[in-house]
Amino acid sequence: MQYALRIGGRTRQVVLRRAGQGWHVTVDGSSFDVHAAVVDGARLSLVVGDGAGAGRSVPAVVVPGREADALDVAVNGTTVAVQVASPERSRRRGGAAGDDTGPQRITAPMPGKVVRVLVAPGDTVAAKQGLVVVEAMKMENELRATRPGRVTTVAVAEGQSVDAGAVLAVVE
Amino acid sequence: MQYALRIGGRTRQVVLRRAGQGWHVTVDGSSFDVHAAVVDGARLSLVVGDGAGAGRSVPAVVVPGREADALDVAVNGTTVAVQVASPERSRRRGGAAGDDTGPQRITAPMPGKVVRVLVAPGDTVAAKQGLVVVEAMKMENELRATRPGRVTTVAVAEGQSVDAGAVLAVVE
Amino acid sequence: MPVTKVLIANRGEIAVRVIRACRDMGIATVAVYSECDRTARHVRMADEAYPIGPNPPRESYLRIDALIAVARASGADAVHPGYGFLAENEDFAAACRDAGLTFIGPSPEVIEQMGSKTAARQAAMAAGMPVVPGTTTPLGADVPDAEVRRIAESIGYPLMLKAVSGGGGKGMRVVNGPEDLSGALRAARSEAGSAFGDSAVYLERRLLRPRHIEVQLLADHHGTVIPFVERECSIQRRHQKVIEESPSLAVSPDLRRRLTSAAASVAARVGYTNAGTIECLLDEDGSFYFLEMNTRLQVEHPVTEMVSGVDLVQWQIRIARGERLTIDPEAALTPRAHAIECRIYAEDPDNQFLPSPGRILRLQAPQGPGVRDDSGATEGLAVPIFYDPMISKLIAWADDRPQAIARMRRALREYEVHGIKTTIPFFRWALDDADFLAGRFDTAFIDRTLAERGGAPFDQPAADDETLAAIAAALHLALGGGTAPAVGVTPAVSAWRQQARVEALR
Amino acid sequence: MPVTKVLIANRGEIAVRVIRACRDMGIATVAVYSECDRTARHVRMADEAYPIGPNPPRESYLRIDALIAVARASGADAVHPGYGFLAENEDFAAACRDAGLTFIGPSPEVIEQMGSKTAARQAAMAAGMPVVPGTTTPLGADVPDAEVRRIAESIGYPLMLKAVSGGGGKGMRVVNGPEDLSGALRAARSEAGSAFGDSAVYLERRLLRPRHIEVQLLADHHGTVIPFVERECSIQRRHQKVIEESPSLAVSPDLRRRLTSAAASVAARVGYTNAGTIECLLDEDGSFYFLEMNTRLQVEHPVTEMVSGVDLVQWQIRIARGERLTIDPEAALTPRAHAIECRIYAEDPDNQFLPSPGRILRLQAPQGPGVRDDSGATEGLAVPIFYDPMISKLIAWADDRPQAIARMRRALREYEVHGIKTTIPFFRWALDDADFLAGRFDTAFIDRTLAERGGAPFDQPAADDETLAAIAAALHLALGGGTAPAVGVTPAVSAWRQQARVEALR
Repeated sequence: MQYALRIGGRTRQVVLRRAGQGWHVTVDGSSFDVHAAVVDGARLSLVVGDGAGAGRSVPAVVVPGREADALDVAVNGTTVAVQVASPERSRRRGGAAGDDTGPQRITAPMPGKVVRVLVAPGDTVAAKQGLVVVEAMKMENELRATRPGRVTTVAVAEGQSVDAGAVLAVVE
Repeated sequence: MQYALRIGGRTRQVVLRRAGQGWHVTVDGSSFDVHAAVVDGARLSLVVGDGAGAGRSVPAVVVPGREADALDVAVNGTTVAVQVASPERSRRRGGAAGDDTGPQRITAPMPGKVVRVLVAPGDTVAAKQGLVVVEAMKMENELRATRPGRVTTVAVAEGQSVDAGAVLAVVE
Repeated sequence: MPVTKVLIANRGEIAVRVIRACRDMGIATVAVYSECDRTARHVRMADEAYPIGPNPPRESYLRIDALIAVARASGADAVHPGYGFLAENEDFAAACRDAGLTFIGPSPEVIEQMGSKTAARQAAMAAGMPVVPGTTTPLGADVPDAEVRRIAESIGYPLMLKAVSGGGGKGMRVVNGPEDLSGALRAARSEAGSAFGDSAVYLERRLLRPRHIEVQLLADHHGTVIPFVERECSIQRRHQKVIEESPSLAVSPDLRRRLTSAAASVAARVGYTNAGTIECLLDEDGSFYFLEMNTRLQVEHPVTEMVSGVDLVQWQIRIARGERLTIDPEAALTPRAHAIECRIYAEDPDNQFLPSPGRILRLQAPQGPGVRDDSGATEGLAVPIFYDPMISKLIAWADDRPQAIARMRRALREYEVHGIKTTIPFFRWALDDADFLAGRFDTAFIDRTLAERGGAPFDQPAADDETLAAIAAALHLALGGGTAPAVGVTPAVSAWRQQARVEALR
Repeated sequence: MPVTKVLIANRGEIAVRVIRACRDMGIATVAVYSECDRTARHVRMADEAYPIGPNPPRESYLRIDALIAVARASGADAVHPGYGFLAENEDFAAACRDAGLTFIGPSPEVIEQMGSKTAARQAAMAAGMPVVPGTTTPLGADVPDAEVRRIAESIGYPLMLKAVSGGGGKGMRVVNGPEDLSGALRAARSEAGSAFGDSAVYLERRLLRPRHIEVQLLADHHGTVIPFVERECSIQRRHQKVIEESPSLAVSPDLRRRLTSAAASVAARVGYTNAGTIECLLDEDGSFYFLEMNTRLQVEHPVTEMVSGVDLVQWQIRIARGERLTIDPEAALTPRAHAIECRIYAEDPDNQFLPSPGRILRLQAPQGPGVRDDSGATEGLAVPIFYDPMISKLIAWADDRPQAIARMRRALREYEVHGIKTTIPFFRWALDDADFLAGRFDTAFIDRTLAERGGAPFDQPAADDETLAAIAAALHLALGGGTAPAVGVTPAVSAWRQQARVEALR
C-alpha cells in the first residue's frame, strides 16, 4: 500500500508492506519496522523497532481534520495536520489566505457573529488597521489588515453569523 | 412505537409516542413525559418531567447484554438486564439453571479453564459438595452442588477451556 | 438559612464542580441549560434539569426571571452562581433574596459596592490598602473622548483602561499612548456594555512589570475572615489568567503576612461574607496595590484547595447556612507543598489564542497521584461558540514547585483532547521555559513571548514527529480508518448520525 | 545506584502507577506485555514496549529470563516489580542484581526470609512483636494429611491454613473443624503451588473477630526506618482486601505508637530496605499480632499517600538510588485527614464475587476534589481472564471519615463502567451499611454479610429503576441503538471490526 501525505507543506511518500507480525514502512525512502494495533476507531498503538512489537512505544490518535481528506494525527505530544493527497485535492487547495503577496483575504478564524464592520469598499487601510470585529465565546476579536492596501470587498454585514474560514473582507 | 421488554422475569409493554419536543411514554399503562437526547451510541440523557426538558435528569447507558437481543441498561446507579422480547426468544429461554426443582445445571460463571473435576457420573453428592474447579484470573473457584443429588452428566474434562454459561455438570 | 436543594445558575466545569460539592454534602442539585447544552455534562450529572432559553447568554444564563422561575418550579432553596454570568450581579443576588432563596455568595449590597471598581478602590483606601494611581470616579458612555484623554494625560501613560463593572479581562485594554486611546475606549466600552450591561470605564496607571497576586478569603456571618496563602496569577493572555500557582515565588513569609492581613482588612471593612478574592499587583520593588475584589468563587480556587486541604465550595455552602468558620487561620497561611493549575481552553495558541470551538472527538484526562482535573467536557460533545472556551482546569500538586511542574508536564502529556485545538501545546512550552521555571515573569509574559517568537508555533512538530505522524496516518488508512467524519469510524460520528435521526423524528 | 530507565515487570494499574512516578522524576520507562496486553494502557503509556510471551503468567510475566533479556535489550538500569507476579520472588531480585540491574525493592535475602511465612514469624518474635499461635515450620507437600490433622488439633480449631509463600489471599483457607481440613489442604496446596511454585503451607490459630491492620514502612540503606499511620484493611472477600482506609477507627494514638514502633523494629532487625508492609491482626481486646510482612509495594499504598502527602513510589526509587529518607517521622505518624480506597474489580458481587471478564464498552472515571483513580483500564479494551481482575483503585480523601465516605459515594455514583460486572454495587451498599459506618467490622464482615443476605443481590434495581430502564431501553431502540454488538453502534464495535480486519490482514 502506498500513500502520498502532505505534511507541513511537503508531500511524503509512505509505503506499507506486511512483514511478519508487523509492517515494513518506508517514508520518502527511510525504513522503519513497525508493529501496529488498533485500540479503537481513532487510537492506534505503534511500536517502532523490530517489527515484532519491541521498541519505542508510540500511541497515536488519528481524527478527521477540518478539511476534506485531512487527518489530525497526534503523536508524541504534538498534533500534525496530514492531507491525504490526490490529484483532485491538489487543485482545490490553491489560493489560500495569508500569502505574502496578492490580495489579502481576511477570514474568520472561528465561527461567530460579526458585531462591527469598520471599513467600506474603497477605503484605504493601514497595516494592522481593524477591518471587522467578530464575537465568539463572549470575546470580541478585531480582525486586521496585515499590510496596507485598499478594501475591494466587504463580504459580511453586522449581525451576520459566519463559519470558520469564511472570507470577511478582501484588501488589495 | 411499541416494545415488549422482559425485566426481572416480567414483561413490560412500553409504548412511545412523540409529543412536542419529547415523548409520551407508557410503561404497562403508567404514563411519563420524557425528553430524550442521544449523547453517543450508548449514552442517553433523559429528563423525565414535562416532556419539554424540565424535570428529573436521568443519564442512562445502554450497552448490548451478553445474550442475543439483550441490553444492559444502567440508570440511577444500578444496572438492569433487559431482554427485548420476541416469540422466538421466549421459546429459547426455557430451562435456565438455578431453578429450585428439577435437575441442577452447574454452569461456569465466567470464562476459564477447568483445573479439576471432582466427581464422576453416577456419584451421589451432598449439598455444597464441590463438583468442578474452574480457574480464572488466577483464582480457583470450586463450583458446588446446591442440593443433594446424583451426578448424571459431567460435561467437561480437566484442562478444557469453558465459556461463561457453559454447562459443567448436571445433578438430579 | 437552609440549603437542601441548590439551583446552579451556571454551566460547564464550574457547574460540575458545584454539583460535586453538593453531592459530597448530600444536597440535591438543579441544573439549567440553554439549547446547545441539552446533553452537557452538568445537565446529566444534576438531579434535575430545566431549560432556560436559547444559546446566547442574554437569552438563557443571564435571565434572572427564568432562573428564579426554575428555582420556584424545582423547589430549590438556594442558588449558587458559579463565576461569570450573574455571579457578580447584585440584581440577581437581590432577586434571590426577594424570592426567599439563599444566595451562596455575599450580599447584594457588597456585590454592588465591590462591583464598582471605583467604589472598591475607595473601600480599599479606607481600609488602608494601597491602590494603583488612577481615576476615582467612573467615566460613563457620555464622557467625551477628549475629556478621557485629558484625564489620561494627568495620570500618565502607559495606562490601563478598565470596565467599572468588569471581570475576567473583558472590557480591559492597555493604552500605551494617546494614539491608542480612542480605539481602546471604543472596544472596552462596547465589550463592557455587551458583557456587563454597563459601558462605564476607568483609568489606572500601568505598572511596568507587575505580578498579579491574589488573596483568597472566606468570611462568615459572625465576623470571622480567613485569608489563605496567596495565588500567583501573572501568566495571562488577553488579561485572562492561564496558569496559576500557590504559593508565589515572589512572596516572602513577611510579605505574605502583610498582604493577607491587608486583604482581610478590606473584606472586614465592607462586611464581606462568603468566598471572595482580593486581586493585587505586586511591583518589582515589593510594594503591592489593591486592584479589585472578585465577589465570588474564582476559576483558580482549586490551587488554594490543594495547598490548604480546604474545600472552598463546601465552605461557601456552610457559610451560607450560617455556620461559623472553624479553619485554623495559621494553617490557612501555611502552604502545604505547592500547586499549579493550567486552564485548558478550546483556543489555538498558534493563532493568537483565538477560540477553536468544535466537537471533541477523543478525550482522556490524566489521573494518578497529585493530579486533579476539573472538567466540564465529555467526549463526543461540542464546545459551543457562545460561552467561555475553557473546557477544563488541570491541577498538579507536589512537595515543591519543581516537582509540581514536573507532575504537570506528565499530566499534560497524558491529556488527550482531539478534534479541537487547545492551549495544551502552549503549556508544554511554558513549563519548559527557563524564565518560567526561574519564576522570572510578570503579567506581560505571554505578550512578550508571542512578540519574541514572531509567529513561531508552540505546537511545532519535530521532523521525527512528522515522520511518525505519516506512519500513523498511513497505518490508520490501511487498517480501515477514513478521513471524512460523515463516513468515518469514530464513535462521535455514530452520535452525530443518531442525532440527525433524532432531529428528523421531531 | 543509577535509576535512569526502569523496566516495569508488571501490567495493569500498578504498571501505570510506576510509569507515572518515573515520569514525574524524568526517568524513562520500559513496559513488557503478554499477547493479550498488546494494546493495554501500560504498553501505550511507556516509552518503550517489549513482548514477553503468551498470556498465561508463567509464560510471560513470571519469566525471569525474558524480563532480564528485555532489560538488557532496552538498556534499562533498574527494575520495578510492582506487586504480585515476581514482586516477592527472591530469585528475580537476585537475577536483577546479578545482571547489574537496580532492583527497586529489598534485597533477595530479606525477600527470601520474609517470604517464608514461618521464618518471618520467627523474625517478628525475635524483634519482640507478638505473633498468632501456630506452626513455626513449613508443612511441605510430603506431610501427610493425618500429620497435619494432628498439628491442627494441637493448635485448636478454628484455624487458618496458609501458603508459606503466600500473598494476596491466595493459598489461604479457613478451617472450622477437622471435617474441612482435607479439602482445604488440597485447595490451598494446589493454589499455592500454581501461584507461587511452592505448595508448602502452615497453620495459625484463627482469632474470632480480628481486624486486619497494617503498617506501611519505608527503610533506606542508611539505617532509617519510617513507619506511617496504620491502614485498616478488614473489609475482605476471599481473604482479599476490597476496602482500605487510614487511619483506623480502632487504633488510638497510643496503640498507633506501640504498633508502628513494633513494626519498625521488625523491619530494622531484618535489615529491611525500600517499601514494605507489616500486616497484623488486631484482636477485640486491643492486642495485636504480627501476621506477615509484604516485601513490596501494596495495592493499597495510595491510602497512605493521601493521608501522608508522601509519594511512596517515588521514594522507592530514591531509596534504590541510595538516597537518605528525609521524611519527618512525626509527620508520617500524624494522619492528614482521612482516606478510603475501594478496589474496583471485574467481579460480580452478586455471584460470590466471581470474576466477570469481558470488554469494557463504556468507561468514565470520577474526577474532582479529593478523588483519585488509579486505573489500568481504558474504554474498548477487554479485561483478560489470565490475571487479577482488579481494573482500578478509587481513593477518596476528606477532612474526616464521614466526609471521605460521602465523597467516595459521590465518586462511585460518577463512575461509569459498562460491559462487565464490577464490585461498584457492593461498595454502594457497604458505604450505606450501619455497621460499616460505625466502624463495627472485622475480617469476616463480607462473609457474614453474604450469609445474612442469603443471596439478596447488592445490585437490586428498585421498581422505579426498572421502569426508568424500560423507558431508556425503548428510547435507545427507537433512536437507532441496536442490541447486538455485531451490528451495534458502540464505538468498541468499530474497534472489534477493525481488529478483525487487522487479524485478517496478518
